[in-house]
Amino acid sequence: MSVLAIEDAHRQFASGGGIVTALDGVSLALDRGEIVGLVGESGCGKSTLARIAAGLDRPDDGKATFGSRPMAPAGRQIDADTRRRVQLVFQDPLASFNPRRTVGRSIALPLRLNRMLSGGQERSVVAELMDQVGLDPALMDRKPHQLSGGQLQRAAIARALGLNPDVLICDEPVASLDVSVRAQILNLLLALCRDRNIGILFVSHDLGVVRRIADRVVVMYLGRVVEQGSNEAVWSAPRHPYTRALAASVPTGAASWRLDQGRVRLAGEPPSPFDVPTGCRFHPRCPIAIDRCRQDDPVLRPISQDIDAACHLAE
Amino acid sequence: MLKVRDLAIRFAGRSASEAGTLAVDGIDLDLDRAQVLALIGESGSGKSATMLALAGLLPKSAKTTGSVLLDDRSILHLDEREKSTVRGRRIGMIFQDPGGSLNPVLTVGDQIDEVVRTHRRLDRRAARAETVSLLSRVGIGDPAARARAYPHQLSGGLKQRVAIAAALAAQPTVILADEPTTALDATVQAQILDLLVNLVQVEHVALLLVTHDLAVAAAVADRIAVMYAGKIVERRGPEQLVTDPGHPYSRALGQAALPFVAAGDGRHAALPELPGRMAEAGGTACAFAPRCPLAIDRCRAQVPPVVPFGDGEAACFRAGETAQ
Amino acid sequence: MGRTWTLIRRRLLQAIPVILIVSIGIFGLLELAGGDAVDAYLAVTGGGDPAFAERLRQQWGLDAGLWVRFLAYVESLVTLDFGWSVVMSKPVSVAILERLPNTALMMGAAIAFSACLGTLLGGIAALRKGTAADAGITVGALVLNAMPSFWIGLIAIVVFAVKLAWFPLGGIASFDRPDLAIGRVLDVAWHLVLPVTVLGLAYMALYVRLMRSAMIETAASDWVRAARARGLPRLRIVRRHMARPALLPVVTMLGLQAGNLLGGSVVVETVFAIPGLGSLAYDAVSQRDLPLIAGILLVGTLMVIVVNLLVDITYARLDPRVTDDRVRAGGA
Amino acid sequence: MMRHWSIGGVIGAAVLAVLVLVAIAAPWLAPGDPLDIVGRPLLPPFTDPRFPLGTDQLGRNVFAGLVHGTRVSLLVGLAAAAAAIGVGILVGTVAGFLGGWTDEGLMRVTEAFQTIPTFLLALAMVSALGASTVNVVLAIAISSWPATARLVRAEILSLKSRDYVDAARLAGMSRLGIAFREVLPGAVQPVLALIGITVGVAILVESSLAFLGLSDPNQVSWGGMVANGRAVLRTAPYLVAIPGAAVAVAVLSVSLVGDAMGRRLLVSRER
Repeated sequence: MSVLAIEDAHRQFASGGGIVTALDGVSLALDRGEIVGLVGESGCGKSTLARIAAGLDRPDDGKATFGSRPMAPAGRQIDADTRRRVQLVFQDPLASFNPRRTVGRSIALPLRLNRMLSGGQERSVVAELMDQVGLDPALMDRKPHQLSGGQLQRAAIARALGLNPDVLICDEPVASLDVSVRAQILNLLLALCRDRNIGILFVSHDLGVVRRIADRVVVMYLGRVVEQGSNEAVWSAPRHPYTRALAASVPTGAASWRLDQGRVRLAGEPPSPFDVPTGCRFHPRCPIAIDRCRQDDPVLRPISQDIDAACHLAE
Repeated sequence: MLKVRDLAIRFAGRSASEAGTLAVDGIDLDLDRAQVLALIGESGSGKSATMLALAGLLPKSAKTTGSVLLDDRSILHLDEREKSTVRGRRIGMIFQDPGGSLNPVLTVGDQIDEVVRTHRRLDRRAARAETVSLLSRVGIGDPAARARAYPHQLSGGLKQRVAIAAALAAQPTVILADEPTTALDATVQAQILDLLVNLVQVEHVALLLVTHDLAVAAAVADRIAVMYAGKIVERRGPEQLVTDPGHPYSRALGQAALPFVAAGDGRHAALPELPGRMAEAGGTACAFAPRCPLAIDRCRAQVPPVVPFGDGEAACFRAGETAQ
Repeated sequence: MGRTWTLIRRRLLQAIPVILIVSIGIFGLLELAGGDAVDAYLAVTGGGDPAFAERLRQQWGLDAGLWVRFLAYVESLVTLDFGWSVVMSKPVSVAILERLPNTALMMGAAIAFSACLGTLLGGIAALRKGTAADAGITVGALVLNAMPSFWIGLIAIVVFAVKLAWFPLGGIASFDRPDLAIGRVLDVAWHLVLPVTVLGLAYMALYVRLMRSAMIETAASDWVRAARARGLPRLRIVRRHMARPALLPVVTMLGLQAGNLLGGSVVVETVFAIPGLGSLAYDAVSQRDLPLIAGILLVGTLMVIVVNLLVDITYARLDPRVTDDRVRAGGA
Repeated sequence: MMRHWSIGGVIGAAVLAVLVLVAIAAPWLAPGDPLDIVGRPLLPPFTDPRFPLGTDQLGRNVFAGLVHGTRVSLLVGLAAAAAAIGVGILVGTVAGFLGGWTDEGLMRVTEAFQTIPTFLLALAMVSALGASTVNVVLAIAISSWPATARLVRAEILSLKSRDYVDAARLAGMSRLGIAFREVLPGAVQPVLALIGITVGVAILVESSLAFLGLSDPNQVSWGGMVANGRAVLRTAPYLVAIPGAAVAVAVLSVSLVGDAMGRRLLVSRER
């Protein structure tokens, strides 16, 4: 039984006179102590799914549950206990801090709002949290713009940790950081998962990072999950042609990637989520599409013990 | 063909009394026809300043010394009029943000037309015909119709193709590309890299690729120069740089770049880290020493000279050694 | 062309609630002011006893409830019957129509003058940012913006009409009008030089500042850097890549300023004795001719709506992004 | 702190301070009613030390009029701007936070007020309700609130979708807390940059109304003095020039200060 579960979530947005289908029946489960990588190209709906998982948005249709309770019952505010247990780390750490507040006060804010501080201990608790994420407590009184991106991302993690969450949603947490800082933040997340048994939903377009840290992988394309399974299985033998193309598009060190004649290159780009193709939504770009793909919308089905894929031809 | 010698760039300080910051600290680069040279480094390494200097796009307040020769002609200290005969005409440039480099209120065809007409004295119709053929050369389907589109009507990948077409419009011999695929999705990045490689192989342009991504560089470059704190610390062929890096910074970058392989050492195992932050350029010691696992007293006392290493060279006293 | 028609239709539909709100406001104002058509009528005809007034009210339906009167008011608006102007001794609609062309002419000329000169100066200031020219233009714009237009007008009259006698003291045309049509046009133009300049100067400052900041922004844009990297001539970069996109906020401002320009014409027309809508409004106000005031307010609103429609069409031509029904989805 | 004040801002602030002092000290600087006839008519400036700026065609002291006019101009300007900005912030906040039909309705009303020629509206209001100072303030305020309302609404809409607002939600902050602690302080900040313009326009509109004879007849005002001097424009242009210049100086100082505030705001936002 997963601690965080999203079932058959649908979500649409009105945008510039059209309707964007961000999620079109997506399910996702996350356990404590595991890292689930959520990958896909821009516009595939992964950020919307992350926001729903964090309780910042709710699906138009379908449900999100945390433990045994619905996360965001229709028309009601999310309850404080669930709210505390699911936290989010944003892509741009600078944007996630109120520019008018010191970093220390931002870290203390969730604690004060949840009455987890008793009088006078704010600074010591904040200092301890900062210390836990490898941040010098002396930076407590700085304003966000005075810290580097890596330092701020540590502060953001400290802020989330203060509430002692069960689950951490990370929306591209290292995308805005330099490569050498990236590993530091990833190691911090890995340690949280390992030592505190926190479940992490790791949303990223960087397949290299996901492949290195995730236990399971969920691949999205245009508002649907097209493939999911154990990290190793998905990347070593992808079953969906989109996943195959995705894996092949990652530049792999030397090995003369450009001379690799056998790799799958996708033509074109993901179609606009304003008008989703009929049948399999991947068929216009699919190198192996057959007639059936143009009419029948494939459902996500188990292909092997540790892989599900939504493709008529997967086996 | 493009020859850079001892190029240094200093940005002016906020006031006259401030010394300003040294961005590039004496670098050499060589680039030939039909060759891809990748310049890699993190933000603050000076790679972008180098590129802007080559394109003549540095702000006036930036001071440059050294020499940049394009076909044996110096292009570093030209006036605006002379610059415009080099920019576009001899050197084409591609930027990171494909949307940003196109004017939102003009059709993409108009924006390529004007480059063609400026440099090649074609009339309006001939220019448009050339534009359409350029668009088709960069792999845009239905180029005549796309030429009438505005940038906002195109996807990120198409916009980058248009920007490449605009850079090629005046038939330059050198293309400078500044993180051309960083803003793009994985599958589109692969397409654009294919296109760039194809241009080099088929049309024999020289490509200088600036990127932070070692994997991208290794995938397309013939030679890779690694920049750190304003200096080139290693210069190698891609295979050797990845498999047998000479400079400890290159090694760290290679590990941080996370080649697309599974974590071999077990579930949730820690990744190799590079502690600390980049030092300022222009010191009297090895700038990497404070972060270097191999650093010895000598590294902290003097700037290591460039020594031959493998199929290239490295600026390190302990090149090729690994930490235990 | 289909896009333009869609735009016009959409804008006209949006104008309906605006006109409705304005009419309600005017009705409320008239109610607050007290005194109705009967009072006005009696004031002109020279009194009458209260019983007579009461009878008239019944006859004209003015004793009915608020709602009935409001509906009657709306009905009269729809039929463009704004009532009788006591001051002009003619129907309000006729009085307004007579004066409209002069004001429209003056406003059009002032808009063109202020926008053209303003964008030009603002553009120069942006290109010469930080120099003496920039400081001069910026400070000049601030000073011009601070001077009340009636004052500029009066001083212009003293200097250019009285002392130098280059231009007439006021009016829209000479008493002895030239015979030839071209002569008459020139005569009107000669009369309009000072008022148009004065009216335009008051609003020019806005365009200077707007154009300056917009162009400083476009000058720093990535596409200008890319255009330089493509080796385009400087003049071309300035015109097509800096100035043209920078015009967008200026065009928006033109629409926002249309109403203010009409307000400014009250003062300028009064100073230069031009028989236009503004001076009509002044006469109406100083003699409390409420139906006339209400009519002018409504016609003024319609004028602003028309100007805004023209501005929207221009904007859509300058910026291809607006009329596209579909906007590309960002990274969802 | 002074580092970010430009020369213009300092000059503007100094002039504004002088004007405020003059307005406060008017009864001592020029005792008595400035509308009283006190000397020979049409005395040019700098000829009689008792009337440093001369007298008008009725023999009223121009200096006294100028000094007392400062009170009306500043008072009306500040009061009208304060009212306009207050209403604007209120409407913008309500529209921005509540959204939906409330937003739609309020925005239509705002649009109506931006479409109707506001000076004509002010004229109509003063004419219909009577030319008292309060009505003048009301008329100016009612015609200049939409700019603030739109700005505040736009800021709120943009701030509402910021990551740090989401972070506050994740921290467990209530809707009201988010509105008042996270969004509103940032949304009201840019209004500071509008204050200068709003006050300046209010002073200009007041002087125009007064010039057209639509101000309290028992109070001296700069616009009214210009209107008065217009009759003798050819013979005594100083009666027009002096009070008109006073309006220009007041508006200029206010807009310089406003500009400086706006620029400081920009600096603090960029950091």
